[in-house]
Amino acid sequence: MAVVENTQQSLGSRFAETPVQTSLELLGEMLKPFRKEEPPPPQPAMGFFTDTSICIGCKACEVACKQWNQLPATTPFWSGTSYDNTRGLGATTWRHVQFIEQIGRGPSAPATSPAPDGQRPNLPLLDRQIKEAQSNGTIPQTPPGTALPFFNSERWLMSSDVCKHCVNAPCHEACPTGAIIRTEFDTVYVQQDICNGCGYCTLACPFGVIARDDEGDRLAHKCTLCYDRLKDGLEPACAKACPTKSIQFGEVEVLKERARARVGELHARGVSEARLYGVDDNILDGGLNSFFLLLDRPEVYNLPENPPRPSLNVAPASFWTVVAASLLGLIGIILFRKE
Amino acid sequence: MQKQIIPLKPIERVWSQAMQIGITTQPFSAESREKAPRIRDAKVVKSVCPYCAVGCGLNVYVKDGKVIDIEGNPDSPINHGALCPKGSATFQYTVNPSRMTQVLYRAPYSDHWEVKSLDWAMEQIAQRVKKTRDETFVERLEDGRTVNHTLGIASLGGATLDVEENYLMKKLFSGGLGVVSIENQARI
Amino acid sequence: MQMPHIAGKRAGEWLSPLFTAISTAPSTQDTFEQLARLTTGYTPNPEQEQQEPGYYDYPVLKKPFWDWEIIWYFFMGGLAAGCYIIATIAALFGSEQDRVVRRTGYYLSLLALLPCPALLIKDLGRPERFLNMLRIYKFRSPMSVGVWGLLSFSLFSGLTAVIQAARDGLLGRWWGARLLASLPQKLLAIPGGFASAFLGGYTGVLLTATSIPLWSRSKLLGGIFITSAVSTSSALISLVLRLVGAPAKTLHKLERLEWVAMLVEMVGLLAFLRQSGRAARPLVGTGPNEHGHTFWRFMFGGGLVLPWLLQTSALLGRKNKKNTTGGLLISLLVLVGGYFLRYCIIKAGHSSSKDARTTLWNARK
Amino acid sequence: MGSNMAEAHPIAFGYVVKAKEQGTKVIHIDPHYSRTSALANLYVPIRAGSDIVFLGAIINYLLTNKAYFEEYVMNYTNIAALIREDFKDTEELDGLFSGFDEQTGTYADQSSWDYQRDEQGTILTDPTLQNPHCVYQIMRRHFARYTPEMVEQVCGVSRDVWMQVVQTLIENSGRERTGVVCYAVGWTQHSKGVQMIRSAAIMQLLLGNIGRPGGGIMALRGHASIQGSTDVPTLYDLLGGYMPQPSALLPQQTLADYIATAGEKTGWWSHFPAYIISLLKAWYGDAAQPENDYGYNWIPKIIGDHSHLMTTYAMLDGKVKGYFLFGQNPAAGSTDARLQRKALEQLDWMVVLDLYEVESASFWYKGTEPVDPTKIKTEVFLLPAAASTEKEGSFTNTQRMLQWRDKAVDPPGDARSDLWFVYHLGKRLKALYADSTDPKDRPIQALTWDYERAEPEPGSRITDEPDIHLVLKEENGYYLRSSDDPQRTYTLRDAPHVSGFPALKDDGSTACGSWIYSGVYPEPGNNRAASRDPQGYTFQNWGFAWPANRRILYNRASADPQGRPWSERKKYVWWDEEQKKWTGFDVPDFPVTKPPDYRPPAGARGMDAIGGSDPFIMKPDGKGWLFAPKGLKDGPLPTHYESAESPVHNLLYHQQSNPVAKYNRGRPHNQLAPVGDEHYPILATTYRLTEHHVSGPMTRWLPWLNALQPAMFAELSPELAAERGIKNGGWLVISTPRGEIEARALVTRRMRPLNVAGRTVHQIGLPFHWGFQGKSTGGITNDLAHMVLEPNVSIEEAKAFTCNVRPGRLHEGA
Repeated sequence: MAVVENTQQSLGSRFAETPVQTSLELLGEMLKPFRKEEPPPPQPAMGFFTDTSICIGCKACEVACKQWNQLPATTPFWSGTSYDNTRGLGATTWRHVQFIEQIGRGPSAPATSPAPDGQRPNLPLLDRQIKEAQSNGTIPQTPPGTALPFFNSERWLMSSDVCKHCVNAPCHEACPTGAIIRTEFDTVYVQQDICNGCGYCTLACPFGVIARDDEGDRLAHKCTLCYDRLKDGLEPACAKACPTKSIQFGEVEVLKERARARVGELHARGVSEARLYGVDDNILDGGLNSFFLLLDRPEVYNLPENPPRPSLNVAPASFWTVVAASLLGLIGIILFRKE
Repeated sequence: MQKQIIPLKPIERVWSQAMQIGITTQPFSAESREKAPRIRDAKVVKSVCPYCAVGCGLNVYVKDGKVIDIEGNPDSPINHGALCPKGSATFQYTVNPSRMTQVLYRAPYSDHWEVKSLDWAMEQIAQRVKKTRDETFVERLEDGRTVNHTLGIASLGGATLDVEENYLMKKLFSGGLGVVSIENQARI
Repeated sequence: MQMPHIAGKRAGEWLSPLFTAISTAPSTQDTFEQLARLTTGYTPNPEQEQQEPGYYDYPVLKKPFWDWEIIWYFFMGGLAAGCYIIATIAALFGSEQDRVVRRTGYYLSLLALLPCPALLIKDLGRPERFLNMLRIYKFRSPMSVGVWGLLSFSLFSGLTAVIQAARDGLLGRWWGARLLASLPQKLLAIPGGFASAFLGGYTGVLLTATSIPLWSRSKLLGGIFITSAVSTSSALISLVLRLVGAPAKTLHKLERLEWVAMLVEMVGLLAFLRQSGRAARPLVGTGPNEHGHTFWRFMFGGGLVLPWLLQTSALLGRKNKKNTTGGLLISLLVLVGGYFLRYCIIKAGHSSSKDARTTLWNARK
Repeated sequence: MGSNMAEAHPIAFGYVVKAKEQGTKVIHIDPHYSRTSALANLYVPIRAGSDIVFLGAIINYLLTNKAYFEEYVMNYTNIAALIREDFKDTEELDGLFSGFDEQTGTYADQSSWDYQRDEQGTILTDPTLQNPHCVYQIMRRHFARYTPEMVEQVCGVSRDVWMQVVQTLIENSGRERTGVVCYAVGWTQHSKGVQMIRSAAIMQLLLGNIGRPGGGIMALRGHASIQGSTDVPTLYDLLGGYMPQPSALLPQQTLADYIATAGEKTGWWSHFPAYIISLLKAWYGDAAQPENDYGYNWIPKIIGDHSHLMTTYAMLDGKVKGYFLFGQNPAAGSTDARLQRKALEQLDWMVVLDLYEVESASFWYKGTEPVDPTKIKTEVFLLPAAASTEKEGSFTNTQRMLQWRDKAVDPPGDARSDLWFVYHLGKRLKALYADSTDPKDRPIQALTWDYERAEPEPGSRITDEPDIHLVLKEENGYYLRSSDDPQRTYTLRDAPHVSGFPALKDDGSTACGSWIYSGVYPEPGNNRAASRDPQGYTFQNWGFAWPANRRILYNRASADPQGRPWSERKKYVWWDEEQKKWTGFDVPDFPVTKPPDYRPPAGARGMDAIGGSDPFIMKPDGKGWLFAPKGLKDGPLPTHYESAESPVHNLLYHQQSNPVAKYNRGRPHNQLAPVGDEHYPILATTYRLTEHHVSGPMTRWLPWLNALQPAMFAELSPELAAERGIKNGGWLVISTPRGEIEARALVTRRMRPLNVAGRTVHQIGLPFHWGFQGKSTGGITNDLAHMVLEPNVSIEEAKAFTCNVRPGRLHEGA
């Protein structure tokens, strides 16, 4: 036994010295990515539901994400654009909270809102309550108030942006190395040991999410939906940290149901501007696994209303290329034929 | 648009099948297969957030004597695992290259810090306290009222001090030394 | 100014305004802006664009980091492809005289191809991982398909050129050389031709299959690139042939091919601009970080319209009389134009990615 | 109101958002539209410092329309009590109450504010509320001038919006519904902060919202253990458990006198002797004996206001030689910070314990303006401190809940816990004083000081860390003598724990460092601060909420006078007729077996004097005080005074500002701008951002947080910006008579000009997180604030002062 080990070691050491061995090792290193592992058994699709109607703009998601993924801070820059100094998602920023000030020019509040200063608001007078009070010393229970609107008419919209984990992810479709995969949770994940930083995914993403870290490892990065945490059934760091559960994590189908119910509830409460993004709008021919409840048009949040799906351009583009090629080929033939 | 030009179904079918090549199967790498949260089998230490007074529960994860992760404690009825940005940054507050690890001393009128040993500093401080107390201690006012205090030493504590630390401070400074001006962020 | 003299009086006269337009910058400002509005059919309206919803004009998309490596790759790749196509056509359909075209074509193709892989690998974030490109084949990803295409084309191009070399006796007389020389070059050339056509065009498809409005709104970029590949290649071949000397007939064929290619390219570009509309502003506009000046001067004007007109007049003007200098000049202009086509498209793509409002506009239902 | 909850307490605000989802109405009344306002059903912009008018008008409305919760108010408050006839209200004295002394500028004689009593000391009442001297009638008169019109004139709030607030409050008052008021330093940092809070307390009493679930008035405290620092405390005027520090200004020369003046005859405070004697025994052990008043006189006596800011003046005058800073940063974090830095220069020596080199440690070579070290004598010891994860200990959160932290890892290098520092400093001092025979050194010799660990902490390289559980045991209290065998005596180490403060005795047989914490460590191995069982409606086994683990104070008020829950959905604590005891979801804050119908006999003492329907047992009369007959330094009822610096004159009285506020007039660096000074026409208020913590020592060294809020900025309205030619994203300079700072300009509609008394008043908002140390530096907002102190608690007025702004930078070309 021991003998065998010795021989093996000596063999190994002997080889290691030869350039042959080292070059072989090098080649092995380069070829390792070619070994493709069996994908784990599929799980229910997981995703985010970001309900911006209860976001308080605390940015806990941004920090929790950086903490868990140990991402470096971006260079401090005071933007002057409300409280948004992060300004966008990037290679080392996978959650980004937006601030949209709609004060004094926001959409007119629901009918139940207070009248503008000066005029008397249409309020039931309190005489009834007062009489009751005088008679039995109690104020009769009123149905959960109708006097105040759900939001005051001055709006400061806040929203935590993140990778959309598209069902048809352009970055995934574009990736030439297979570094970007759909995991067993149907999330879109960049395998850092495969990616070679070609950067094509960053041009494909219609949301400007995925980015190459040119200050760092020069590889493509984006939200992993905490793939490592999911492996142990832990929820992603941002969703866990969110103080108001504006960021909800769970099975996509369940979350979508919740989102539809939520938007209905808000409409019932007079928040007519509430709408869903990425749920039933079939964005990129399949919707998003990480979707949003917005309080205004998507563009207000820098979200493309209906982004074109890059890979669908392959067909027409190729077609016209073929047309052009054959045309010129033909002419060339004709030109060289005729003597 | 390309539909109008090539309406032929078979071509479309072939094309769409071709388009699936390389998309449907997921080429996992070894690393991805072995992915696991770094806190797997790490020691969990129960703590409390050092920032505001809401008192959110923290889980501090320790591996090889090092803090590797700090996040909210899901069991806490206060935060149920959630944290604000400051709380979420507690890791960087404790594990931070800018932190001091040595005693720094600045002599009167000096223009620089000197690194000193902890023991030296403790002895010097004790000496200063005794000297100042002895010089400034008042047992009685002119009119004879007992006060037994010194106004020559003052203390100001932050509100991130533990209850126990506050208690010992008050006991030593007030009960032991007669220091009156023992104050705290709580006044601010 | 010897140009008019070369190109013949008639041409010279009615070309001179264009010359001045190209050579004097400020006065051309309006001309270019007019051209931009004419070709794109879009007149910028800042007020109205400000009314469109947006988020502090922070870019929606990430900025491409593709720069000179890619520009040169696109250019050289185009030449490699074009030369191979022309050489193959000459080989399969051309007369005895056209052998020179085949020979030069295959050699040039290989020469142009050589730097390409290097340029591509250098552009990677992690060059040492370039092999990972071959890990999978993904039909949906022009990048993936392109890599395989480039690979196979290099094979053909290399082999064909080597055979050519063997036949030209450049490899000596030993048995290996003889063996190579005996290989069926024409047979190889057929699939090779298709591979080259692919290489010439996929780069355009590569750009089209992104989210950058300028690149993706119109679907014609692939066609334009392959066309430009042919025009630039014919220019290059004829340039070389003129220097080394070749039969007038052959040159004549090349010139006409070049002329046609340029015509197609012009039409293609105009269609591209019209289809892209607002999205094409960064390419043709004259505003800040719009590249209209370069585009109109060195690409569309100096690199396409001008040589095409010269070619026209040349083809019409001369009867069996060889005009070396004129030909050389035309070829040069075309090559420069071909380079600036890639240059402007890439640079303007950068600007396009930064324009949040147009990106959102491009994504509207 | 007075709180930016979403930004300063995001996790707590999560519950507000949740409640709102379930129909709760959220109203935010604040000068500055913050992230809190964004989520509120109603946001009411108000002029900083005018809150008492807004609330006073509500009180007035409730009283005039009898819209208050009558059954609650009649039984649980002192609304019917008669006040002495010589009491004079602000109505009669134009903004002053009776008993004001011009010389001292204080209410030297508060006797006239007291109740009318019969010869047995029983308080006289008039349940018909007709007697002109009853609290109800006095309040009717006092608040009569607090009208909706005044709200418009003084607060700049339209009466319609104000009316909406009133309606919402009334809708949510009564048996079935409650409302809660949350406040923070937005109220405390005013020259009349205590009275602002009083106004809210009165309003809540009238609405029947105290002592009930979903009710109350919540002080949102800003620091992990700021509550603990107040309880234990490290404050000059308090001993453990809210017993006053003995004072030479009061007849407190002996323990008996002290108890007589500080304790109460009736109500819970009648246990005062047991608590103070147990404290003395905890401190001085066997040296504390009845003969020497248990060492009472060893405790230093105060001779005035020794609060932090007053001490700053003492420093400036060179009276203070040595200074300890335990994780505190006055050089940037205290008001009038420039003055603070000057004060530090006057010290002989200073000890700073912190994780980072904070402003206060580096003031001698750095500052907002150039500093010359060769001119500064102060000797500085800067000791590295342990982080909260590197030591055991407990924090008391804003809900009075103690929560224990376990230790994760050793602190790095020479960093040590503050506990270690204080303990070892004490040991060295005891050694230095060991041989002294000077009587003035007796206390340090007598001080019990043995917290040595039995065995070193396993796995730690620090072998001499004190045993914190012994300290906790001392706070909890322990027996010095066995009750059954008086000969058997104990020391801290071997003594049995007391189970809670009811066990404390005034005979010297028990020791307890902080009576309100008693019960936190009832027996060995049972540290209730470390209990982590999240079960139950009130989480009784998660942490330990003093006193006696009660989660809601005065919770007897959650039942009606007969002891039945006010309503099923507001059920909390009630009288169980079968078992003849109080029961419910929480530890009853009431004698468990005292029936609701118990009526105290005439002349009763102690807790016997508290009736079965008197929930407020800490008060001698068991009633909630609408009118405070004693205990306040600036009047029994809230009265609106303008801030020390105000753009307008007081519209309610000729008395412009709080007459008893501590002004420190004429001190250098503390000049005030005169009322309506056109050089300082703008009103400034300050606040926290979610992304930073106070003056930044705990956040400005963290790149993650700095990236989120990288620079000091000021928020101002587009109107003001246009008026002064300030551009968004540009720079501006803010100036007050105390100093000038520069900041980036954030022009936003969230700040809006208010129409006050017929003229436009601009307000600007300033975060106060920056300084000249750390990874992100910026102007120190506290350089602008002044040092006018609230009379009761000596807290500065940082939330409302006047200033001016101009475009550009402090040093042009900078």
